[in-house]
Amino acid sequence: MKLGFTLAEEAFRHECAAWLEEQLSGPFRAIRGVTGLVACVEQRLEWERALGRARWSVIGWPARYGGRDASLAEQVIFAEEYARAGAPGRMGHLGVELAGPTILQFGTDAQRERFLPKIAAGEEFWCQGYSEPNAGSDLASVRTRARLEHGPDGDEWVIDGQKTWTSLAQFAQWIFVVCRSEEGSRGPAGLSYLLVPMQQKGVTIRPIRQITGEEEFNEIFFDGARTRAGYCVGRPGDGWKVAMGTLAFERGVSTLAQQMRFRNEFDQLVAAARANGTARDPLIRQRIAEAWIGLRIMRYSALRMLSGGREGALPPEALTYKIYWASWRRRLGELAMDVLGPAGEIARAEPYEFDDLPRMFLASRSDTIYAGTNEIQRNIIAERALGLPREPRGDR
Amino acid sequence: MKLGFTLAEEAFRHECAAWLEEQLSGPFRAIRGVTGLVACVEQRLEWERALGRARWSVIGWPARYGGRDASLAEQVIFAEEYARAGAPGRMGHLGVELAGPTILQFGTDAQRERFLPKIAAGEEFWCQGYSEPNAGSDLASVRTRARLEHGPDGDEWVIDGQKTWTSLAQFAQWIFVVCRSEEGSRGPAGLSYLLVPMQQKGVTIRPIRQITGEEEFNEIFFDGARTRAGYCVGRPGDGWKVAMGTLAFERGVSTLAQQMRFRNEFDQLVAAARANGTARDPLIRQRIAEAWIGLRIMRYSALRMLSGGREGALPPEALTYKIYWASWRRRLGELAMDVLGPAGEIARAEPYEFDDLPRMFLASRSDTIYAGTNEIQRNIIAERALGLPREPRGDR
Amino acid sequence: MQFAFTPEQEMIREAAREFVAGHGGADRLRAVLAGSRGYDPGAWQALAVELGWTGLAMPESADGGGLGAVELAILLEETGRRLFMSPFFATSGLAAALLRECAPPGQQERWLRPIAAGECIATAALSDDSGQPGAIGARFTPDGSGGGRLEGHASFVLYGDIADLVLVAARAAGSQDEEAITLIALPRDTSGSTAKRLLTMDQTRPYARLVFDGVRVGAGAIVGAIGQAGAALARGVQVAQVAFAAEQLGGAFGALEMTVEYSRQRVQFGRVIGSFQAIKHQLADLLVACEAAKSAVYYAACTVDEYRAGTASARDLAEAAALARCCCSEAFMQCGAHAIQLHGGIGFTWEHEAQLYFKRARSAMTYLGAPDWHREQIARLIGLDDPLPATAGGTR
Amino acid sequence: MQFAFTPEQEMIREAAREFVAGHGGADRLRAVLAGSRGYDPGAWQALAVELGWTGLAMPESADGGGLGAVELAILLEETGRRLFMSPFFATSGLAAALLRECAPPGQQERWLRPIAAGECIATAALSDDSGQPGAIGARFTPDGSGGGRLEGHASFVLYGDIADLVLVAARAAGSQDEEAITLIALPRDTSGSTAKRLLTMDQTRPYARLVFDGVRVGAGAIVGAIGQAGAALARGVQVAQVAFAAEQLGGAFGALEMTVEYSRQRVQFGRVIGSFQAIKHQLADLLVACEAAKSAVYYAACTVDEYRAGTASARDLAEAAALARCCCSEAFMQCGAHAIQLHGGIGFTWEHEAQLYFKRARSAMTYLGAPDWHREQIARLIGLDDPLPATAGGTR
Repeated sequence: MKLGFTLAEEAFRHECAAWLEEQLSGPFRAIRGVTGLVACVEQRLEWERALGRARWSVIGWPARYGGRDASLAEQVIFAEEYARAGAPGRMGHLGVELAGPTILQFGTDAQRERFLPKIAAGEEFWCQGYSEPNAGSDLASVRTRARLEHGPDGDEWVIDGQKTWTSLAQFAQWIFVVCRSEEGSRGPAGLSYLLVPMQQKGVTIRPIRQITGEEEFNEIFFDGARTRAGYCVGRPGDGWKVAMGTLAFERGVSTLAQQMRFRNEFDQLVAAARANGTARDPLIRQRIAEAWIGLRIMRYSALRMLSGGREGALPPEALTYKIYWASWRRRLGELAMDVLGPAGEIARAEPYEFDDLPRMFLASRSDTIYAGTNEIQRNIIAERALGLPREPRGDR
Repeated sequence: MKLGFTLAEEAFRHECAAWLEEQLSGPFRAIRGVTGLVACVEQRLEWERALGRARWSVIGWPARYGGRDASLAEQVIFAEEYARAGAPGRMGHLGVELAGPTILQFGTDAQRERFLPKIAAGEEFWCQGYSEPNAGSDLASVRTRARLEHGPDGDEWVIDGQKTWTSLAQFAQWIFVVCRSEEGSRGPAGLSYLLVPMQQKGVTIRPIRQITGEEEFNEIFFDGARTRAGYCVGRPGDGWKVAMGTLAFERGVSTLAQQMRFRNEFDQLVAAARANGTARDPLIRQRIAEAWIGLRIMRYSALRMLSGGREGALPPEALTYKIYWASWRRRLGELAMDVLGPAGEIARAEPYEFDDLPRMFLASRSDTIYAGTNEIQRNIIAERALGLPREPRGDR
Repeated sequence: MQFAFTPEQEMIREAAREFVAGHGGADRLRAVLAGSRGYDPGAWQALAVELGWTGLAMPESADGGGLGAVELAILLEETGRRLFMSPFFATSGLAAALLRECAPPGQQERWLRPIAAGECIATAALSDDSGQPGAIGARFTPDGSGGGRLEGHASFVLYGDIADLVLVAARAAGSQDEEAITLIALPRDTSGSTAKRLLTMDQTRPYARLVFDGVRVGAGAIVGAIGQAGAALARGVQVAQVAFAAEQLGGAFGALEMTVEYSRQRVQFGRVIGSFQAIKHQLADLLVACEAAKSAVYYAACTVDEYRAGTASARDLAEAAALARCCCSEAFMQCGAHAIQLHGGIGFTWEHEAQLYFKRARSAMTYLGAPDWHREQIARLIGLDDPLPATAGGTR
Repeated sequence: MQFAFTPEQEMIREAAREFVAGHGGADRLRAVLAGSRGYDPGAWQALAVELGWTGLAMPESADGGGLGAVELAILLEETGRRLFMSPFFATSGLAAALLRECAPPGQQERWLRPIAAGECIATAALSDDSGQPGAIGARFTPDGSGGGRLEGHASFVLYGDIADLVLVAARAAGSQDEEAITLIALPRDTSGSTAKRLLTMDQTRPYARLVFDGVRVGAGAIVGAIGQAGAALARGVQVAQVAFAAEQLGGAFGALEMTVEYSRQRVQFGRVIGSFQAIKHQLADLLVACEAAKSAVYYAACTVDEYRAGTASARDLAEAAALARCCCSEAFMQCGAHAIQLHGGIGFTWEHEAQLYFKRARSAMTYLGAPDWHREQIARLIGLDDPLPATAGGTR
């Protein structure tokens, strides 16, 4: 157990920093510091391609798929420097962090060759088809159906149903979809994990307006949408196992990038508190210190997760990570509003547009819901980490 | 809805205050302000008898059983004046507040004539036989058995089993016991509510030492203990209904007396905070204000409960009362320790004796457990007040 | 002493509930939100003129119904329960309360009569851009004629852009005397006064910002006497706090009821989510907070009536108001937050009422003082800053 | 960068766990509690001499094992886990840390060597009767000989009555200079120094109160230089905070594990109570707190090692220590409190370990600074009080 870096690693840090500085003070200076999820889209898609060309997009992946086989330390360093440089939020994160690792772990060689290089190159973007209106927390209840049909170019999956809470769908070429592929099956059995092209007649996107007034999420309707028989990850019927595997990737190196975003929000909050004098209020001071503690804990716990082996069941520090950050950010939002006072409730501009901190306050309310509500997280922790009895389903 | 009192009620207040002052500056001055549960027992038993002689013991009861048929307002007034005068904690409270009202509501005329006047007069004291080692939260699981036997003086109940968490048992002549009287019955069915004399060969008392170092609670062992067939309250097998009825009495006028004790603890805490300067600490100030709010809320809610009708199901303000006060007092204990700082952790004397506030901190940890844990209270609130589905038992 | 609603009060509640069901509800709310007024003139006409609610709790000298603060609280609880948008609180809860405290009898009827008749929408302008209680941004300079000149600004003025009458609190220009406050009754379209609707996070309770640019104030617009309004204004605001707390209380119950209802319908894992103990217990805790808040509101409303009748002190009023605001702000915020959390993703969408309750809870929490501020008032009222008695012993 | 335990560190943990299982546990603990020493000399001999734990993390210059703060933290976590009673923290966590920071190399070995050899029980006397960090009750007056005179008192001195060596922090008598602190190494039975064991709420971590009545201090007993210990002492205490946090961490896990185990066994309502979601979720939240605390402790321990190696700054150390204490104090307190709550009545009895964990958690929480105090340190470290940059814009 040690924290420091070797000389070689420090040299790597220098290399990252130099490249990022060159790009972000040069061709990409317009998007330095951009955090909004759907802001400056075109330039950020171009940025993804630039990352790909210079092999900085997925440095932990094997070189043959566009990565650098980077060590953990190198990945940590890159994430830190990426954030330090004020590089923009990754438009490609669903491919880079979820679809890619899933295909890498569960896919066939053919799938890897087909999909991974395009993700690494920033040429294809992804979105996620898990939740449905009646299968939010309860993923095993998905009803979106898939059936194999003979087609002129070989067998194809035909998909009907509806997914929801799909972010970045409007920019994605592909979606990974958990479908019920065995008719009459129930629960986790009989599901398949399919890779489906978005640009086709059978796929319709409808944006969802949310509490912040923004339209980040979407509903996706599948009406006879098609994909090749070979674009099923894992065997047909093994979709549950593959989907659960994806959850583990959410506890990966990307957490470091997420923390850097949180750090930015924290710094804004401190600046506001110092500017309006609330930083001298003993009650606010305690809460700011507590927020800082949480920020550091997330970093330490992420380093623990990343340093531990990836085999087998997730260790407790990984199982507790999601509820920790989600609850932390929700509290940060409340603290931000208390720092700003009533003035924070005044919008910046029509239509319903807020400064970063109030918007974060509103946006943070979804953190404890998506990717497993706090309630689901506590079930998971109690059952998997503490070995307590499982919560019974009502329908079995 | 009005808060004030009439002139007649104010006159009644004067009468109460005068009598209490006369007694507590005269014959009972030695026990003025005594709060410890097992302190000055002999004098406090005498005090109970004095209350009875002057008909101040159970003023809300019918006059024929030793009460005064007092109105709600009069009961509120007496409780306030009792506390204001620094009158000691009631040794007879289990008879006055639980056994008596239960017999009054569910008992036969013969039982009322036999037991109520002696409770009112302070001549017989009671304790409670509900919990068992394996039936704490789950009262319906009691195993203590009772069977009817023919005896020389008529039929008698013969009781075998064990009760626990019985306070004041060492001073009681009677215990009310929930027993399984129908062999092979399970759950709430087949229980009976028996009145059993303590001074007999078949009853053994063993004190339990608790977190504070005190011995307030006891285990009670029944080994062929006997009581008359006629000392069953309600019909044999209806014990569950009677026992649940008792719970309602815990939300009665006695809550006002309890609040006066809490007020005393709060005042001690404020005095300590002002003496050691923590009353100037903004964090402590917030928490003291919050404690004061809770104290007032308990008073307001108690007045609501008492002003509402007693018929039918308990209204929400009554269902939420127990968890409110228990949680409040637990927080008060923590606040007291934070006000005292490390100095509060030093004991006053051997063996393990603390000042009032640290002792309260320790004692308060049982408040959220006895008489229905916070968890049980939340179940009750969710199911009875909000109409949510019942928690399933595992054994049915 | 009867702390329960009278049959007449229950009837008022029933009638209010019926009115809100007819004129409020999700669809009507959407329609009002889509418009620019911030209320439905037809519904306001029905409320103020046909039902006479603006006159109900007014003194008979102003042609009011002569009922009290309890009845007003009932009406506001019911409008708050469904987020009914109208200037009812601004007019009858706030402006009328200030006039009754600050204007001498004989003078006040002039303003109260049109309010009681439902012909005047009124409000009050009390704070500057910080929105903090007591931070006044308007300055008044007497000109020797009995009137004077008004400069500066006021923000967070409820319905300040459409009100017929705005009560403006102004400090003496250049004076250090915190109490030298003048209250000015400014009619709509007074020359030099401009009002602009603010775009706010919570869109259900519209604020305006008022700018006073050399506004000429005639002697007849001075409420009470120049520079003498400080103490009376403070009491008037306390009366208004109680009314506002009642509106918050309704919001808390409304959010809770909606969430309970949803948890009884929504199925996940084959069970209604309201059958999961984690959900049940959260809802139970919310009910505990709501019932505490209800006790606080109606006790405070009784205290207002007693204060006006001369049987409660100004200190009683100050404490009851601060206490009600603390309890209601927190209960509403908790219920609003849980409404989103327990509805899951759907509660986070723009179309759903859950996020409306949440945002309303937030803006209401900071209006006229956040809970920290009210707790600090209580800390002073209960004597934490009083000098120690000379005889007090030192620390242990 | 490898933030995982090495195989050697895992072996140390295994060995420690085995030792504690053999020499600790409930029965041994009871036996030690029944005695007057506060530790088991046989077990101490085994720990200090046979296993050499007191030397393990000592520098090789003091004949120590040369291991670091991580290894020491592992040992303390494991002793803390079962409330193992011994002067191990006082000696190796506290006194050794102070000596290493305050005494120059060459001087420190004199004291460290006997500690490393297991021949010297050592401790530190840092605060007065308030127990607050930095509140020093001992005064030192130099006499020109290189030594001087010690007066005053110190309290909350762990094992202060049986220690062979007490490091006493003393302020310059009559000086206002807060930093003019002298650290004195006072051997047992020094004339004029008396120690009395305090009777404390938590009986598992014995404190003594020391009185210095004209104690003659020779030049050889001065650690470092007279009046110069302030900054080094502060750093030494920070190193000790990390070790102490590790012991708290063990206590938190110990209480949690015991409670999880009980909840798997205890049946109520026909189900093990660990199957109730309300219980599961409480336990899950405790694990979240424990894992956060674990991240904090081992990051801080690594920081101590880096600080000693010159690759982390004094600021890094200060922050890591405060952070670890905040997290561990709160995790332990939560686990201790829930241990009682979830064990129900039995956890409240004197015989049960639950209340021992609870009391230990409380006394540990306030030792060397309660969480509020540590958070205030963090508030300063992260710059809340730094002057605003001149270019900073105003409020909005």
